[in-house]
Amino acid sequence: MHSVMPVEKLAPQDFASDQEVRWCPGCGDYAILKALLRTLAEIGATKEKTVFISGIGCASRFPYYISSYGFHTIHGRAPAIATGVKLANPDLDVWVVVGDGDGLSIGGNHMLHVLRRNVDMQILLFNNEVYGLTKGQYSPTSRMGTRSPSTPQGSVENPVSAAAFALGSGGRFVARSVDTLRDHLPEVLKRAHAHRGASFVEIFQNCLVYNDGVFADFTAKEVAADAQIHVAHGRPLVFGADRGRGLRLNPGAIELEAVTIGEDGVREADVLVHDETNRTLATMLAAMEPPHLPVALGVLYCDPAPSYERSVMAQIDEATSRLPNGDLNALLRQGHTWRVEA
Amino acid sequence: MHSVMPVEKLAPQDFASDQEVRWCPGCGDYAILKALLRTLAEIGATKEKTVFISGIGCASRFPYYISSYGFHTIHGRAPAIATGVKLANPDLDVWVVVGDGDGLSIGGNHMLHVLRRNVDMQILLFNNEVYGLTKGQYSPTSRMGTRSPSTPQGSVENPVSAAAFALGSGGRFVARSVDTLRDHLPEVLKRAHAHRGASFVEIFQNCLVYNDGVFADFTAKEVAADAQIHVAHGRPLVFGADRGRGLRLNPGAIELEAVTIGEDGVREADVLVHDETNRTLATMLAAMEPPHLPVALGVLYCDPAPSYERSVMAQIDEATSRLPNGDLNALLRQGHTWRVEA
Amino acid sequence: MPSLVPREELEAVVVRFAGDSGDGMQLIGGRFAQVTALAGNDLATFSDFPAEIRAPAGTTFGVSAYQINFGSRVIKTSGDAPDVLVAMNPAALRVELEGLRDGGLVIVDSGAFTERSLHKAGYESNPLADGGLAKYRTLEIDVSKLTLEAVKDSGLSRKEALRCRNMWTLGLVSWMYGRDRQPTIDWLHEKFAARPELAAANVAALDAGHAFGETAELAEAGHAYTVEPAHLTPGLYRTVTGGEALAWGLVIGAHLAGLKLVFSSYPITPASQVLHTLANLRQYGVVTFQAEDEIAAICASIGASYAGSLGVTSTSGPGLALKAEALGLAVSAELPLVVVDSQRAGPSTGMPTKTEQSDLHQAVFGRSSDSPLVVVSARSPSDCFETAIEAVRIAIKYMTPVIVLSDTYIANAAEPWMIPDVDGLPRFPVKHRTEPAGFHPYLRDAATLARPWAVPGTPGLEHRIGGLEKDFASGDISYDPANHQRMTEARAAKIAGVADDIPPQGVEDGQQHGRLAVVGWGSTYGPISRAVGNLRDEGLDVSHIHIRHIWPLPKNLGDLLGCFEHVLVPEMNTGQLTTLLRSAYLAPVEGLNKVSGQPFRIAEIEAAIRTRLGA
Amino acid sequence: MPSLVPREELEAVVVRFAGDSGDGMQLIGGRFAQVTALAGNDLATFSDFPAEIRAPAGTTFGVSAYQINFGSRVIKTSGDAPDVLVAMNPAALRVELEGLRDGGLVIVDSGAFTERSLHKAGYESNPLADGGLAKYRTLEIDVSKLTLEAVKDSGLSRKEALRCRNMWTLGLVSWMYGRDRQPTIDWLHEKFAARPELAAANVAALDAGHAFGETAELAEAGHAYTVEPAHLTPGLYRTVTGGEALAWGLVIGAHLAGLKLVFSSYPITPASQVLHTLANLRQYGVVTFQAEDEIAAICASIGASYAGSLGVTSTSGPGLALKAEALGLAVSAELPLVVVDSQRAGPSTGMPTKTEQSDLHQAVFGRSSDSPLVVVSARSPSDCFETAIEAVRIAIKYMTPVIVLSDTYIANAAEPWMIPDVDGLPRFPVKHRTEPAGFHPYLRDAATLARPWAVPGTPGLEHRIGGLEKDFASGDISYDPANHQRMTEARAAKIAGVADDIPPQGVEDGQQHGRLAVVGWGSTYGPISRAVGNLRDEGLDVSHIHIRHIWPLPKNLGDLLGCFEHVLVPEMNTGQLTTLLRSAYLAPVEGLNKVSGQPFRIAEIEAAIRTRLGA
Ligand SMILES: Cc1ncc(C[n+]2csc(CCOP(=O)(O)OP(=O)(O)O)c2C)c(N)n1
Ligand SMILES: Cc1ncc(C[n+]2csc(CCOP(=O)(O)OP(=O)(O)O)c2C)c(N)n1
Ligand code: SF4
Ligand code: SF4
Ligand SMILES: [Mg+2]
Ligand SMILES: [Mg+2]
Repeated sequence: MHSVMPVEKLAPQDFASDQEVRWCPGCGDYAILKALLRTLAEIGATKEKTVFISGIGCASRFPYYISSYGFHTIHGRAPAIATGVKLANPDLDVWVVVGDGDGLSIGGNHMLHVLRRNVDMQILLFNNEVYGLTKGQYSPTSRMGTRSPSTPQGSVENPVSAAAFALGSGGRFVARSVDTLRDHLPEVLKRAHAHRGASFVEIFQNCLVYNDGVFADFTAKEVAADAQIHVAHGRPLVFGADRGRGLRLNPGAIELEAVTIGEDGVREADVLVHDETNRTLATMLAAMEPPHLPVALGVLYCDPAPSYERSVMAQIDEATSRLPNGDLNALLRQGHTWRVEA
Repeated sequence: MHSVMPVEKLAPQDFASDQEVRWCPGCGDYAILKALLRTLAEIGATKEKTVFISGIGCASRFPYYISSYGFHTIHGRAPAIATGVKLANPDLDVWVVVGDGDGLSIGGNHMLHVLRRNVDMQILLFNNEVYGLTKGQYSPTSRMGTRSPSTPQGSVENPVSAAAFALGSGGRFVARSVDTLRDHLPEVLKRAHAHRGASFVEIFQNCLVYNDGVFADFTAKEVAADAQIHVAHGRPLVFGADRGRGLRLNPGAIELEAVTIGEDGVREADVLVHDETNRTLATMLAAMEPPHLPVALGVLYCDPAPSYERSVMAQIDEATSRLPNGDLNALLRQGHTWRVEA
Repeated sequence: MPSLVPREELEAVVVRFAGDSGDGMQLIGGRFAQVTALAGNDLATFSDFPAEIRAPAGTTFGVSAYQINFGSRVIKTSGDAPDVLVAMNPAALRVELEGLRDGGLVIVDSGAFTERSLHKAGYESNPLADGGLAKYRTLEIDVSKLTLEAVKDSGLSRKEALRCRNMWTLGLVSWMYGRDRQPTIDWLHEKFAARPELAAANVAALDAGHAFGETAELAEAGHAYTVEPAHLTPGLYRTVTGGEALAWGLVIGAHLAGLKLVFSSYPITPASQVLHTLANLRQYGVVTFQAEDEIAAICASIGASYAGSLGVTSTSGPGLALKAEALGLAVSAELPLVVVDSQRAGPSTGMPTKTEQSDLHQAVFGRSSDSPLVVVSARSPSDCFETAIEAVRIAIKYMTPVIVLSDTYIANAAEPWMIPDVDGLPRFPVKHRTEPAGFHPYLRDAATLARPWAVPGTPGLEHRIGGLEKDFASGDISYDPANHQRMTEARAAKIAGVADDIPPQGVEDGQQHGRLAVVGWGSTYGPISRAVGNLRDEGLDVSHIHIRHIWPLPKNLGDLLGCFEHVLVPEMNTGQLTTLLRSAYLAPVEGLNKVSGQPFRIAEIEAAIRTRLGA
Repeated sequence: MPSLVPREELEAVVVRFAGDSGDGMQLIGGRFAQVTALAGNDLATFSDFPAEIRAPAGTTFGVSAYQINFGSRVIKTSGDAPDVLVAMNPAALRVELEGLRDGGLVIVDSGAFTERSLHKAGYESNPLADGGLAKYRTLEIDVSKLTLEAVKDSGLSRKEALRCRNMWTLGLVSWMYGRDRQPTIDWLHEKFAARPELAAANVAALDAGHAFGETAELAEAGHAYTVEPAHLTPGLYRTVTGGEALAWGLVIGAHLAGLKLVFSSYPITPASQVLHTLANLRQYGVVTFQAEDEIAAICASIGASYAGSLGVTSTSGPGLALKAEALGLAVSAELPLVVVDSQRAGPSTGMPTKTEQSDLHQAVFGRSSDSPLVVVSARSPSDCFETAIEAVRIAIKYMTPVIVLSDTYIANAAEPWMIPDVDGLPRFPVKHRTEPAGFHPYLRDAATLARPWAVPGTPGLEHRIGGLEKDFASGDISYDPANHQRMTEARAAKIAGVADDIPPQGVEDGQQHGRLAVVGWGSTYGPISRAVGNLRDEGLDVSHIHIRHIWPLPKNLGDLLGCFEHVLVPEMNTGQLTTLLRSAYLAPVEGLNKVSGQPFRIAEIEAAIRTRLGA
């Protein structure tokens, strides 16, 4: 009966806006932008239904470069603003882009609550372990000892782990990738998009002006194979140049250990299989750090639950169905009334 | 050479202030106050070095009732204010008292950061799963379905788990107790006090006006033995009326399960031994919920690290030792100067 | 069933019910107001309760009071000094007696005046015995005992039975003013439908109190009164509190605009009532969101407006402070937004349950940089309804945040309200932009200077906005100096232009010129209006001007004030509207400032007027 | 080594260096300022850089500029229109040319004017060829090529070698004004100690630029100048930026009070410099804390003051908005606190790197309820030092928060500063309360109305404070109406009383009365002062009054303004001090408002004065 217009699928470049990109030449943000344009094309996004919301920071310039709806808001508040957008119109496809300062320093509380409420949106946290836009101060993800304009003797703070925080906050989708992982990143973004609820994606992003090479210990070509593990649900947790290494649970110590398959009697079957619905496993994966353990990338955790805005709408639908013609005159006349006669 | 004056040890009542206590009769806060007075006496606290800092809420009235220094501040900000106190004077013994709304709703961000920074203080979170002072709205710890003035159809939010959040935030001491556990609570408080760094203690507290009995599923006398497990470092994780039940790790599923010793071939040795330095175990313990698993009480996690304010002071000591007589005239004359002659 | 006792006729009476927080004073006060309204009187009520949820019984800081002023004439305030004080225990007497007018009537439950309770209230000797009540008329009744007797067959425990004391008292007071008991009886049956024994006991207590009046020769003692119905405009009425009226005004405002209402808030006294009322209206499609804090609440509202709904947030002073940065974003993004501020006594936490009007400066000036927006204020509980609708209208027409100032007094006070016909209210349907041709997100409407509201989801209007300065024409980011000047002026001109769209300032009462204008805003309306009315009746040359639109001010206001020799501005703050008027008109405006957490008394304003007029 | 070329003598010159963000303009500007200072000139500088960290090369929005005004007379601003513009690429020329005075000199690196770079800058044709520079004198030099030649033996890559273009240019400009190269050479050797090849290359470029001047007959072309030393007060000098001077003032202020400085902040442009400067001063016992946000930063400062240190926080407008609620707590708790606000252009994110004075209203009025505090302002980079000390003095003497208003211009501008002798500055040592007898936490000092500062750790003074209203005498929580009135009045009176403790308002320049007073505050000092000076030299009856104490205002200010026929208030906002003065004195004060993100030009103020005086 209906004739469905075949919608023309857009190409990555169709999602690029006409605005001049204003990041430092060589910034990792460019690669992420590229991955995102590709992702939008591949998921068949429509421009008018796509909304990018950001806070303030280099990362938060992102919305200007996408030819969808975009709102560059204020520092730290993007998740809260995005929540309002979803409550107004749950059909919009909302992406939130924040930096590590924006999302975890000033904005940490909104991050906690948007995650536990499970509002349906993709939250991309560009972690460069530094405040880029304000010229290089250390951030809450900066490692202890980081020297910066505000910590000339080195930071003495224990950094927050973005993924561990997201899991501790009740997040139901937690993933990680790296700006330069050209194929991995779009795949992770697609998974995040497919997840209904709040999807949290930490993207390690190189700030070449203020923190160049801070992730080199696991992103540099020479070490990547041994220092990264790309996890996938239902697949063994193996890594290494020839995928000859794996993760094993030490049940006595309740901790993960890296083993070499074939050495010390370790068999392939001893290697853990990734279960992305296991929060404990995800928490252990999130905590892994070089040099002893590889950095876990991919979807660490995904265990869907009803999203907040859908539950709210369901309550409203239920309530309005009980009162189909919501008569506002009746509302005002509820309870005791009396008439004063002329 | 010095003659040390024997300091008279104070009794619990010596720490009670002269202010009339203004909680609802029967509120769980009274029991916590009592436990705290006892704790202060037992740790040999001195009034003048003890500082209580709170936010706003019923719980936050606490400082008025202790005859030490006290600061009843603003909603959610107690951890930040306490951080300033410790930076000014690290020798003060700082206690922070907050409610679940104060500490995890408006104040969640400061909680995250004080925990990861590991500022030396005891943070007591009175969790009554409700906003008491503002008359009964649901809080971020309220369970899904909670009906309250702001959620007449029942809340649709996934609550935050205070302990899981504290662990995800990098907290290095995480413990739990219950208002009415007359001996357990002071013991936990003493451990928290002994810990150098940020100690996070969640205290389940009954609000009999707005949320009476919300913890009855594990605090009611009839169920307590089976619904609570009191954990202690190095001791097996057993519980139940006759301590006949225990927790076992299911290594395949990487999850804890409750077993009955002697049944199904379960031996005592199969029961896990609590290791309070293992964050993964603590995270699993924090996640346990009735009816399938008991609620874990006691010190779930304790793994000390240098505290923030001590590290800052160490940097200052180091720096000042390099410049013993900090001559401020020299500071102003650093770098290029020139003289204009008369 | 009119009783036949002789009754003194009164034009208006002020009764104050006071007791422990747990004594149910707010409840019987509310019930009494209801039957009084049904009897056709005009009325105004005021709840005065402690910050403590349930303070220990018998303490002075646990006293909860409910005051009602009702009469056969138009009632404008909940009354200055009560004529009648009902004191359920010594603490209530101790706290409240001071307020009673000389010669007023004190009704006490003598059964509650035990040694222990006297001590708790801080009495050294029993005021019922030591002549402490000499200045007043007294009715000492052992309400406790009489209540226990009345409900002795109910099977309630002594403690439960004593809880019916309030109903006994309500019965007595109902008798005194010739009020019908039936609506209260019906209400009790409904309320305690699940526990009929409680319903029965409460009804028995109510009846017993009423019968006590009939039988105890109180009429002879001069305690029986009648208050004739007031001459109210004919129509259907109800009582409303400010909190309710505001909530409903927002719902109706959104309806008139054709928008979905998305209301985000964080609980705070005295604003929470608006959240609670709206949370119960999901059947009308109202979305409410209890956010993690005030910042998230306003941000979610901004997000909702950005996405095409009517975003509203509500709070009190400390919460408004937290919203200041995000308000700046709303100003810069030029999105519609309504922000309700129910003011309370400060600074800081202050006295959270007490009233004040001290956020005017914060509302007008409390943001970084030049961030003009619109501020309106409500003068009474029922006026909250209209004010809310006006705020919605302006917000969407001018694409601007609008702050609505209410206060603790208005939020909690109740008064009769003639219910409007929603279908008869003027609509102002929103037109979201849909036409791509010529679209630029900041291209302003020539008349209103409002930018178009282009909502995500609209094909062809994809665009980016934010808090950075924007080019006047293209809306792109711009750091151009001349453009910033132009945009700053345009933002200011847009808000200033709202003055062309509001009614010229009128005079509530009195001449358009003369010796003294008393200029008020917000909840001082009642006392000013009564004070000016009283003194005009005496022939004094004084007028009452009451301002709804705080910013921008009405265009004719400067000229109007210029027509008076003196201008006096009573405010419950240290002089905030005064600052505004002085600066705007260079008029020698003088403040009358009260910052005690209590509303003005009529007499205070009268005295100030007399002083100014040398009368 | 004075060269022998004939040099034209100038009283003052304005030079503007402009190039790509990566071209090192701020660096050579700073170096040139240094040698100019050493040469004995007075000077003022201004950095104008983009919000982008490192915008793509060659774009107009990536242009970074550094302006210096220097002379043999007293210099008050960084200059209106530059006399000389150095443009390192087409984008710089395009953005900056407009500002150059007619007939001014443009120095361009013609080697950078490639087709590609012209296109990037948005030029359709080459302005060097198409007559676009006709209004100006030009010096087109292929600096790129000459630099590459000069450093060809250094072993640097072409890219690295081209980075020395700025030193070549500095060499040339140094020659033009007869500046000594040696300090720069020394500095280069020090800076590049670890990479001597870079030092050598830069020195070679510097020398080459200088030699070019000597040899290219530029002197004959009229490009050699001399600017005699200014008559500065004898003493030891340095250059300071406002950010540095503020930081040092806080350190010295804490020292004079005998307090530990605990500084908490969250980074924000343009305030971060204060944090950075102080973070480097741990050797002086300074504690700095980078908090998780502005709210935590002020709260930590409040905690530090509560615990007996000097708590200070620093931010810009949007951050001050976030601090509003906690400021209310500091007002209520009556704790000393210094809050620095380096204002920037708004509303909201606005233009973060541009200057504005638009937080005055926010500072004075931007909190819930009646929350009076003290506001002071700094007029110039070096004045930040004294202003900071004054803020510390008032904060601890009156137990009150003090807001210090600076702005982007002041924060980044540099000027010579005669370094004071710290030992000669008056001390104001704090006495924390230690005596338990008669102690009540809110019992006020009769003179200052300040409450005692009783610090945790002091035996016998244990007490509880908070944001709830407190009893005037005992300090316990109080909801008593009369007490709230009294406390509100006491808080206001305390702040008002600060007016007795500050110098009466003086007149900077001109008579104490007359036809026109130009009243300024903050960074408008420079342009107003020069404009008034110029016109007074012409004989106009105009005076300059500059206000440091914004709140409370100096006691004599109203009378002083009353002595002038007209009062004109130039402000970089829409009229905020104007509002305050009109309201305080009912004086017909008129605003001159500029909101473009750029400081006033002297000429703009001169023009406004002339108009008022009909001159
Ligand atoms: C309320 C407020 N405080 C501070 C700032 C200043 N500020 C802008 S971005 C930023 C942090 C940037 O770091 P991050 O979020 O990690 O983003 P990045 O620039 O590294 O991508 C800060 C502190 C601001 N804009 N607003
Ligand atoms: C800025 C601000 N927002 C809101 C409030 C109102 N308020 C006071 S206490 C409270 C929450 C109380 O809940 P919780 O922290 O759980 O403490 P409880 O009363 O349950 O002990 C709220 C919302 C406030 N005082 N200040
Ligand atoms: S400062 Fe760092 S994060 Fe920001 S744009 Fe430049 S390289 Fe990227
Ligand atoms: S409201 Fe609840 S938490 Fe608050 S004092 Fe009463 S019982 Fe305790
Ligand atoms: Mg970052
Ligand atoms: Mg609570």
